[in-house]
Amino acid sequence: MQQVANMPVGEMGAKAPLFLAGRGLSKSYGAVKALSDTDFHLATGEVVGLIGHNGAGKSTLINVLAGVVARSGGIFEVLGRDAGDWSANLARENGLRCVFQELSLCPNLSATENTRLLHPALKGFGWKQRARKTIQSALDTVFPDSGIDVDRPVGELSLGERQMIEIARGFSVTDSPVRAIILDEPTSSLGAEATRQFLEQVSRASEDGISVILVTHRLGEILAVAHRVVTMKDGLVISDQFNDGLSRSELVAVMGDLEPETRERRDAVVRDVPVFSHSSGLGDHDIELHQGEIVGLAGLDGHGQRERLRAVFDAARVSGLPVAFVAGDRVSEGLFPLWSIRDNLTIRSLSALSRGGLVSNEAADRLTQSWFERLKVRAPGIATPLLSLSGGNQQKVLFARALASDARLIVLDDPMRGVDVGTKHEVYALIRNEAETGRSFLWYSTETEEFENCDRLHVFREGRSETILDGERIEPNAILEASFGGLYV
Amino acid sequence: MSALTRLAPWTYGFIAAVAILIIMMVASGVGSLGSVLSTALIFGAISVVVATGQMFVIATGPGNIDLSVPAVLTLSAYAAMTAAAASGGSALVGLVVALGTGMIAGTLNYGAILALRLPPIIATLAWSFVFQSVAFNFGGEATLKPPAALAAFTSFRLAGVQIMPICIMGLTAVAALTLTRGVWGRRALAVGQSEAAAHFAGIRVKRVRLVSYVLCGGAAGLAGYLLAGFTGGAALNMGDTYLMEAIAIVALGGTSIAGGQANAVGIWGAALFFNLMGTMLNTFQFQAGMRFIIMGALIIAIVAIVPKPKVR
Amino acid sequence: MSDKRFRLSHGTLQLLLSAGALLIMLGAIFHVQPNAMSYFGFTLLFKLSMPLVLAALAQMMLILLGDIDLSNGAFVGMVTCITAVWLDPSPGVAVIAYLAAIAAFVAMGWFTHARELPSIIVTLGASFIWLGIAITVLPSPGGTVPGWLTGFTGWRPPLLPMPIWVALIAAAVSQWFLMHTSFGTLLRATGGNARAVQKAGWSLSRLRIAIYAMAGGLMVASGVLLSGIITSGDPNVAPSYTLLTIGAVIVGGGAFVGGRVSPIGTVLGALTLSLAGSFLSFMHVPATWQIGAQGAILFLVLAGRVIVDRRKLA
Amino acid sequence: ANGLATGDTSTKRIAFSNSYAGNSFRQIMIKDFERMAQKAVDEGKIAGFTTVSANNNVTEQAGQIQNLILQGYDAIIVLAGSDTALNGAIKEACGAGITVVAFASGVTEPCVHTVDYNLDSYAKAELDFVQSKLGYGPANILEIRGMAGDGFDKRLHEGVVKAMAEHPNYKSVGEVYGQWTGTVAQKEVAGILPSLKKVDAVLTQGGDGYGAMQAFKAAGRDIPIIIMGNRQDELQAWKDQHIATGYETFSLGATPSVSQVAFWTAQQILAGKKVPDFVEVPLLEVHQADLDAWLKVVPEGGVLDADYDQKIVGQIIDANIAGTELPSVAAPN
Ligand SMILES: Nc1ncnc2c1ncn2[C@@H]1O[C@H](COP(=O)(O)OP(=O)(O)OP(=O)(O)O)[C@@H](O)[C@H]1O
Ligand SMILES: Nc1ncnc2c1ncn2[C@@H]1O[C@H](COP(=O)(O)OP(=O)(O)OP(=O)(O)O)[C@@H](O)[C@H]1O
Ligand SMILES: [Mg+2]
Ligand SMILES: [Mg+2]
Repeated sequence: MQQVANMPVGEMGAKAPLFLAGRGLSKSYGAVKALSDTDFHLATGEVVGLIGHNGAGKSTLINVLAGVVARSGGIFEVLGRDAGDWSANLARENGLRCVFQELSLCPNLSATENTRLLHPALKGFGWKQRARKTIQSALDTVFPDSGIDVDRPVGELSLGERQMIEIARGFSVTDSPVRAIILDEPTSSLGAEATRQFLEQVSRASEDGISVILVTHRLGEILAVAHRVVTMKDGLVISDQFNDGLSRSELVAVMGDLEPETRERRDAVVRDVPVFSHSSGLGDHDIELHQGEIVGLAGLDGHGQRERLRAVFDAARVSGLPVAFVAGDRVSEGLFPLWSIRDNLTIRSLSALSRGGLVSNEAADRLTQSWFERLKVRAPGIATPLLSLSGGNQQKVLFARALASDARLIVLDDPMRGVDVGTKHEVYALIRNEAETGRSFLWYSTETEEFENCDRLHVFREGRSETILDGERIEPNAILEASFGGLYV
Repeated sequence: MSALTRLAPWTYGFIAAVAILIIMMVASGVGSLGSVLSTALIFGAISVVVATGQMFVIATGPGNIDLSVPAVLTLSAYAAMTAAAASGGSALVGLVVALGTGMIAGTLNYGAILALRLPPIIATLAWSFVFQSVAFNFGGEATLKPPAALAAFTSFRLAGVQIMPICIMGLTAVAALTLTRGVWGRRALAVGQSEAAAHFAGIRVKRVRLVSYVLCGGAAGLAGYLLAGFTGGAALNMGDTYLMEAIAIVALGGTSIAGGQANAVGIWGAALFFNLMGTMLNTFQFQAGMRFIIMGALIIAIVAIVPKPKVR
Repeated sequence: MSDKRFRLSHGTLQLLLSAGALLIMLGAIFHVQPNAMSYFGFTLLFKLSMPLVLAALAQMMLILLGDIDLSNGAFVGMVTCITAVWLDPSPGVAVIAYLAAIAAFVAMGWFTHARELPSIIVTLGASFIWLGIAITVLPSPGGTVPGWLTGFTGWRPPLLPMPIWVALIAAAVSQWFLMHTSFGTLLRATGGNARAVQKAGWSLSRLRIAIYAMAGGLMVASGVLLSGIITSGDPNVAPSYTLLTIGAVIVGGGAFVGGRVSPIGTVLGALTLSLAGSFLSFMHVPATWQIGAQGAILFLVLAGRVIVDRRKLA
Repeated sequence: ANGLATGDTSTKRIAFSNSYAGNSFRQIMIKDFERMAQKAVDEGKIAGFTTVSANNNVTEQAGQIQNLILQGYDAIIVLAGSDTALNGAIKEACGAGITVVAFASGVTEPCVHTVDYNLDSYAKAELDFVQSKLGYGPANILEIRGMAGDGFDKRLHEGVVKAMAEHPNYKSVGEVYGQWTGTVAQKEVAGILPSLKKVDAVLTQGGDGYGAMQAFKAAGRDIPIIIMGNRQDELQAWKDQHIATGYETFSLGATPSVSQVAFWTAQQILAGKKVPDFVEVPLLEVHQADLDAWLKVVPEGGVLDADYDQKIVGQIIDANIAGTELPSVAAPN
């Protein structure tokens, strides 16, 4: 049933030489086999889309290919030669670049200085000017008009801007050419326009003979640029298909999920007295949340949605309304790295689980177990350390933390980042169900399709909620027009 | 994996302490064991009180540390002895004043951290200068004698067993329960792992941190009070040895210096180890320089073999 | 673009703050004692800040990594002992001892990294080791230092007093090295996100060894200068350096998060704190309040940060 | 030269550079100085004075001395935090024509006048007393020292070594470092006691006798001869023990008012008196017979003290010049 590509073939169908080939690659973390006996190859100029469930082993495979994680077994060849003890340094010398899932910039350095990390050639007299030129021209190529100040510490930039810098840096060239680039969920915090620019860059690079591995849960991106789609599951490559007219549902099916039918719009929410209402003081629209309502914050990336979201959260907390937050930037704002799934999940509900200031272990276990099962978290058990889960599964636990709490209002900060398609649809359904029970949601997202789940939408422009879209008016074109302002209103 | 690597981090202090006890036993006979241990217990108990307070602060995250502990300890002891004397020798009044002074000091510490946005190491250092000065002006010219009841309590033995360390063990049990099961304890450990994540998990970060500094101050106050009782009064430099030692004890006791993970029981093992190590170095009559070198090497060796929490 | 101008003024503001605190104290001193405003006066006021400046830069290198050095004072004390015992009679032995000391410091840093230990506790342990070595080398204060060294520390260079030259050169060189060379950038990157540096293919161990070696070298220089000034060695001469140097880095706008330090700020911080200690002798603060007043000065100097931070938020 | 010099010092100012103010002994020392200096100002003998304390930080003290130079003081009395580390600063002071008197410290810079106890005789007096009680017979001696690496500690310890050499039957069974602090001494002694079979006498450096006695008591051991310092708690413990068991010992120590000796010495130098480089100050000794009298005048928790006025200091200096016996501090009656 699957079409397996044994021979590497470039876009034009001609035989292209292999850039890299691995056979029997494996990697174990203790008892967990994150990668078991997997073959993988990449031809020059080829764009491979790598997809699979959260925890399928994509990042692990990539880390092994990039030389960042030492493989536990398998053979590894680059340009036909045995790579032996492959390392990050060797990878760099062979022209292999990597953009990792967790951002790999130094927050205290500027984009210019961060560029120096990747390029040993940038040293000696005048290195800074050369570095600035290198990154600036890369940025101008990949993301024209991004307006990013390359001399500002990247820690002061938004997540999306940082991701742009990291992508541009991956494509930047000094003395040695880029031969291949691996991108692990590079678009997870990019807005629509930047994503489009990025995909164009991937195609351009491929035409220049650069090989690309693109890992993403946004299947549309894969369909748009990949020559070949490799699907992983449980540490194994389960399918390897040429992208000659593949469809979204075919990919979903390979992963073992069903594409849900287009769902019906929910019954209109009764809007009497809002559960919570927040005014920015800027004279723009107040954000009102009614019982059972899902309100979205849309707009171009970086136009004040996140700030407003946080302001609402802080204000709701101060007002005493039970409120919970699901962080998209889970590493720095969501998870407690030393703790198990259970401790991470129950931290928001300690008061409810305790008597006389002491937490009941049984109650905590029960609560965790029920959500663990409801969200189908892939882990050996609730005592597993959260960090040993794959990114998407960590995100599910953060969802569970909010849903298991007593919160009447749940604030979602681009929460689907890194979550696989199957899970996403489960979570959408869950959110709608919870809304039916009377909970309200405030939802900021970088993925426009997600707003279809909303009852009402605030579209932001330049830090203000400029437009409100309701019910049927929530559709991509309307959102886009409102985002650019004027045209529609 | 060998059995050794599976031991919990906090057990290493105890193992080291027992090892020293055995060495001491070989060196000076089984008969000496009782008195070696009882000395270590009583002085260890004071270190435990100080270190437990410091642990609460360290647990709330990287950079959190209270350098004012020695000054708070001294100041509280002075305040307590003065108040006890003024109230006609009431040990209880002394206790309340000692705890109160310590907790106020803790509040001031966190207040400066928050209001001036200072790193705790600097804020508490600056306060410690001020507290020291206040203690000087409290009557630095004399050692203030403890009330009789306090002196009696600190050296009281029931059937040969010292009561004060037993009481401190009770406090350790409470601290351990607070960390593992207490709502505040869980929240403090959450704050220690990530302030931002804690904030978004609905935790009142500032309050949690405030409480940890207040607890640390209170613990220093209690230690000053007990030490004054046991050593015959409040003296200006009584707290000096309790700063670096307490930090080392916290770390050796299995608490992560980076925060987010703490162990109250392990502090006992580390405190006993520290006191026994001093005894051992004295007993073997090493040159003064050698004593320091061995002490430093032992501290490093033990933190090095203690397994760390998995995550960086 | 307005952003960019603002960022610059923020960094500068931090520095101006440290410099301002320094100037205010100096102003007060000159008001009380006008004759301090002279070549001779400056020399006396700042002479002892020379070793502190170098020790503070050493501390800064470790804070840059996100580490902290609680053994700074003990190490400098040990260097004064080595100097007082060997530098005069047998300079070769002294140089070997200095190199061994740096090697030991580097070994400590490497060990901390290899075993992923908290530096605060390893350096605390190491401070006892340095002190023990110092006492073994020189059991009580004394020894002699070569004439050229005392001559150097007492030298009266043209234009500016010696301590000012030392501060200027130390600030300029360290600022240039750390903030403007490509290697310095790599070191700052290590402090900011070590994982990223490693993923880019650099050897973390080598970078850390380089940082520790530089810190060790700075502390040796500090100890040698100090023994030249005090004309002897003393194991307990500088325990206060440990906290003073940390203070200097923070007063100078540094932070403990790793990668965020300012060399110029650190030098200014060291000058400020070393002046604060003696400032009080001019102010005739009652003896029992002198220590408390130092705490108050520390608060006042740092309170300016709040204003700067406010502006940053605004 | 005999008697007090009477040169005019009414325009002179004298500063006190103190290395550390963090214990009661030093606090009293500062107050003693300031009281005496204030009196001298009131009587028109000097024009002014100041005290600066470093926080146990030698480089800070060196800096403060340099500032005192800048401020134009005519004399500086120094309680040095280090025997050598202030040499640079002190030399500069001397070079600026300032009279420097170092006291209770072994400053090695030759330009200073030193006012200090004779630590050899300190140690000798301790062992002489032990001998008066135990005879020459074998005895186990425990020595409580001060701080490792400190000059005072080293000099006193050398005195002990010399004195011990004259008592071949005495055996040193242990050394602990008590940091001149009761609580530390108690802890360290308590730590070493279990390994010691028998202790006949404990030599101390002052401030540590009480802690030592507490340690022996807590361990339930017989209390040996513990040479006491001159803190009130040491004397009181001695007295209590005397009442309970007839225990007898002896107290030896520095008085905080040594700052006054240094002050007047400096004033006398300014006034033109020829003062020897080393002025030995008598140690304050308390014998069993005077114990009660002394205890009556010492405040609870305080330190034995006695004012040194200008006249006595003159006599001390003269006795030093003449090499005669120093005028001793009489017990109160
Ligand atoms: N450092 C680690 N320690 C233990 N287990 C790990 C570690 N890193 C990954 N794993 C495990 O390896 C498996 C594969 O993880 P990986 O991160 O490769 O998944 P992924 O396909 O990238 O998922 P996602 O789409 O969620 O990022 C998971 O089961 C994960 O729990
Ligand atoms: N938007 C944010 N992004 C990242 N971290 C934050 C954010 N808001 C708060 N924090 C973190 O949480 C810490 C404390 O803030 P928080 O408002 O939670 O305190 P609090 O104890 O709730 O105060 P209060 O009781 O006054 O509300 C901050 O120091 C910061 O580290
Ligand atoms: Mg992944
Ligand atoms: Mg808040």
